[in-house]
Amino acid sequence: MFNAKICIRFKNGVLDPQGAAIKGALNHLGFEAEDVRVGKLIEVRLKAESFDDAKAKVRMMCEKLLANPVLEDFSFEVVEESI
Amino acid sequence: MFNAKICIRFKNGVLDPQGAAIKGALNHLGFEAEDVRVGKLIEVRLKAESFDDAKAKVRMMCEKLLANPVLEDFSFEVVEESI
Amino acid sequence: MRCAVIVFPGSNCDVDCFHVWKDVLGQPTEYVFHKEKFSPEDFDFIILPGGFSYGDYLRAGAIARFSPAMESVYKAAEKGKLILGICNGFQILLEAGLLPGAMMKNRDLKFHCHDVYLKVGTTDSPFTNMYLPGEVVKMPIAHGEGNYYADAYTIERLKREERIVFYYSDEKGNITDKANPNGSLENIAGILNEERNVLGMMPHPERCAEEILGNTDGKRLFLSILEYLEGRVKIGKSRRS
Amino acid sequence: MGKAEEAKKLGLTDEEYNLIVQTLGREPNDVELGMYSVMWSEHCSYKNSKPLLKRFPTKAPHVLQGPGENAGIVDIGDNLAVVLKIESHNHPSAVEPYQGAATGVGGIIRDIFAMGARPIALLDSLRFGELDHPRVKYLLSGVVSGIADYGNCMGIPTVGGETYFNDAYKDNPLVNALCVGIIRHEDIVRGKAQGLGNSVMLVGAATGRDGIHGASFASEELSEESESKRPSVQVGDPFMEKLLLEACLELLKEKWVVGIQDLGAAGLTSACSETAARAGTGIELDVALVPRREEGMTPYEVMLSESQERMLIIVEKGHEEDVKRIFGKWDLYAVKIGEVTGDGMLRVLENGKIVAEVPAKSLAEGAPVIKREGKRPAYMDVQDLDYSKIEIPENLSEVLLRLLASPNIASKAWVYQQYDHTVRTDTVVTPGCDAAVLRIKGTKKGIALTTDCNGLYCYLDPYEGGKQAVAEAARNLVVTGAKPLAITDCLNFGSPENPEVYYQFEKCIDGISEAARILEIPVVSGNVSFYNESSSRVIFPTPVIGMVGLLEDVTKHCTMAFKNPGDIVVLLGE
Ligand SMILES: Nc1ncnc2c1ncn2[C@@H]1O[C@H](COP(=O)(O)OP(=O)(O)O)[C@@H](O)[C@H]1O
Repeated sequence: MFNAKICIRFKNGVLDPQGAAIKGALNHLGFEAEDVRVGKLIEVRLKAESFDDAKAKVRMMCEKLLANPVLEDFSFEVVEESI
Repeated sequence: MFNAKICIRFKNGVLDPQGAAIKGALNHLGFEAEDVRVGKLIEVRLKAESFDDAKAKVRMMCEKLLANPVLEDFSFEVVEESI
Repeated sequence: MRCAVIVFPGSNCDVDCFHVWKDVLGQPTEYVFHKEKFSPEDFDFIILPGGFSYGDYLRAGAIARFSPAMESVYKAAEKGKLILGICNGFQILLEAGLLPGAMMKNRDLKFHCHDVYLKVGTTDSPFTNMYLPGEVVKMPIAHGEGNYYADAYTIERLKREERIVFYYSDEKGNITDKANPNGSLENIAGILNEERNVLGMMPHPERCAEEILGNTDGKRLFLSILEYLEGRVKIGKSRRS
Repeated sequence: MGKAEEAKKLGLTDEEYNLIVQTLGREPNDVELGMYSVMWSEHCSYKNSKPLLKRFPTKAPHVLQGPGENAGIVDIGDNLAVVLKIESHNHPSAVEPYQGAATGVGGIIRDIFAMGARPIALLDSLRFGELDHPRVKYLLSGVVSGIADYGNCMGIPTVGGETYFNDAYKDNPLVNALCVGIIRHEDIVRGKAQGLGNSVMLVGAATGRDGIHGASFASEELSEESESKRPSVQVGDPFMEKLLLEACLELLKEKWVVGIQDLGAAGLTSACSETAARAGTGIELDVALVPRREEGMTPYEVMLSESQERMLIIVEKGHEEDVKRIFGKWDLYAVKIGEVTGDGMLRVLENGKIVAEVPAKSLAEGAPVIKREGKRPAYMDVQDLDYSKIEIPENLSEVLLRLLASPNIASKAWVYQQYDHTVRTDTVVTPGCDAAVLRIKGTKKGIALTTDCNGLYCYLDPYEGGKQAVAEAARNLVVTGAKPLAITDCLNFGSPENPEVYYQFEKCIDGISEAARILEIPVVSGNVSFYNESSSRVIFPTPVIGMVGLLEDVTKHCTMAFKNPGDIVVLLGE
């Protein structure tokens, strides 16, 4: 069994309304936030033959479903579950 | 300048309808996802006196605004920006 | 003219679209469940209705595009059948790649339900031939993710090919930021594909197609479709490819 | 710790505990004690309010179902009927506004389709503290987006409501949601577990540890401790509920469906004991058959879980596969967890071994009724406002502008524009008028809907305030052209253990009853929410009146805007 931690972020240049709202709220509370970007964290536990197979599967998941290539980039880490 | 990468997740036992819907879709597409949990990824670029100060600030941001303590847990990493 | 209304598990404007085509326009209409396939010959016109197809939990419309019915929609689109995606239907068309671009959350992060004014961008389409060029119409919107985004090249092309069907505008037809309810690029409220047989739009024409609801501006969109399908109008003068 | 001690910790009184021992002829075990404690909480048993609620007029020729079921039903002719019910979700919303409000909406919608009706409209009646507190802003925006996200996703228009601000509600906001459905007479189903050997099935979401002891939580005042004592918060899943709605309505067309009941407060315990009690039967079920979301759940947890988006279905034996087929179409499971028995017991097994066995009637209806004495609040006698002593301000235009800008009078568009109020294309009069008007497709008819209550009036004079709430609701309907048909009421009060609060409660009920009787508008359903207070303040008594009216010809509805220059303006009444 493998655990994947997938991060999905807006591409550079895409305006992030949620990030802007949070930045405003943080600064209102007195924090000095220069920039805030909000993305998605998707954690998937999956079956795979091998570490490489798991990585290939996660990449496919991201390309097919999890990220929208018009707007978003993705990155991920996979670890094998210790038994 | 520091960069914080904050992960916000539902607490254990809290229903995650998004995760359930995505799991269904992944399995429908032929991936063998055992479990899917969806969280938020918030990346903040902030000013701070020191590394420790930055960490303390990020913790405060999470507690005061970013995470909802009734439902969510948070974790984060901070790195100093190389100039 | 035979219309199919596709029913995704979380569709909720399916009954409204069905009602307009069937009861208001008196045309044969059928529901097609997302698990079913159909042949392009079965229908003249297909509606992807509004709603929350799969709860819209990942991105609006992202999961719906993998359903069996959508395979048939692709084929029908290729064969030149008319496809109308309203609200969530528009989002599905974008995710499915039948229209270019993507939807983001409204810029104020809130759901918006109210009337908006729309400037008609082109009447050279199967969907808008009963409107006047540059006319301003009123329709309700009801969405949380209607903030249209596409790269600069795509936007440029949409404009050049007169594929922007509706712009959010003020009552006089001025396309201003104030009249933009969701942050959509160029105030885009609806666009066509290159072949002009697929329309995606955020406003709800089916909610303003009867006297009793106080507004019939949306009815002409459906009448346009009927005019076109019954062969009374030709379109294509805007095509420059 | 002794059992009696434990019972006390769970909120049962000595008298109640002794009655349980007497009923069972033995000490209850832990599971049984847990089941009694939630079913006999105020929230589930209405033990403080039952006798007073009997004062409402509930009968009229057009009432097809009065109080006692999941929702009330009134005939509107053309073989159609309107189903309505209001409910509070105050305490969950105080702790987690978004999910609290969302799950409140989810719950009231289930009550409507549990009768077999198609939900067609929602209304929300909201009360908060003054907007200058940051926490109030947080509560308001959370509650509004919770209602919006749930109702919008379900495709049920939220067509009206109220939003009111006063510091009486600062610690304890009120979040009441009303749902209206439409049904053909022959399609009405009831929550009854009839027919020996019939199958009891569970459908919808998997069961987790959500909201265990939520009903008891709702039956205590809010305190510092509430934060830590609070049950794990329930998260709403409107997409699941939409599937459940469509699947249930499809299922309920079948003749072999015997009964259906939503799982709300006290979960399986309440759904099983209530359906059995209504039919005078028993139910035997095995918790091991209940699909779980979490590992290692005990029978106690499964029986008390308040996981949302679940329904209990009773079908004729032999139709289990038919149920599975219908739910499978919507990608939902349906599992048989037990069957109807003739011995009147709710028997809970775990893998065949009995873990609890109690009379269903005693659980559902046996809580001893508490008789209380009210005491006229002292503050009522010191009201000495002399209108003649109020000075007339000089700059009346400025006063007018200030009044118009006050949150209680200003437009509520910020709220209702976040709600989809035009989906289903029936909303003829949208929010912003006195009452919403919906057409009924396929007929000439329309219905009008409103919620009203002035908590301050009810505080100053509970009897007159109760009367006034009914009168205002009726006026709001009449001005659209509708004839009022029925009331559903949500009685939001402080602790009934406080004699002054009990007095307010009793007088409000009398006022409502008086007005309802004179105007001939029966009360067909409702909800009581007590313990709306914190250590520092009690809310205003707030008996929210939801009312539905009928327009024989919906094209003849009226709106409040002035139409043409030169039209005559008349002031009616004294
Ligand atoms: N929480 C709410 N949800 C939906 N509609 C609301 C809400 N609050 C107010 N409204 C709508 O705003 C309009 C004005 O409300 P209100 O100020 O209470 O009216 P009035 O006091 O004139 O009866 C009504 O149409 C009402 O339905």
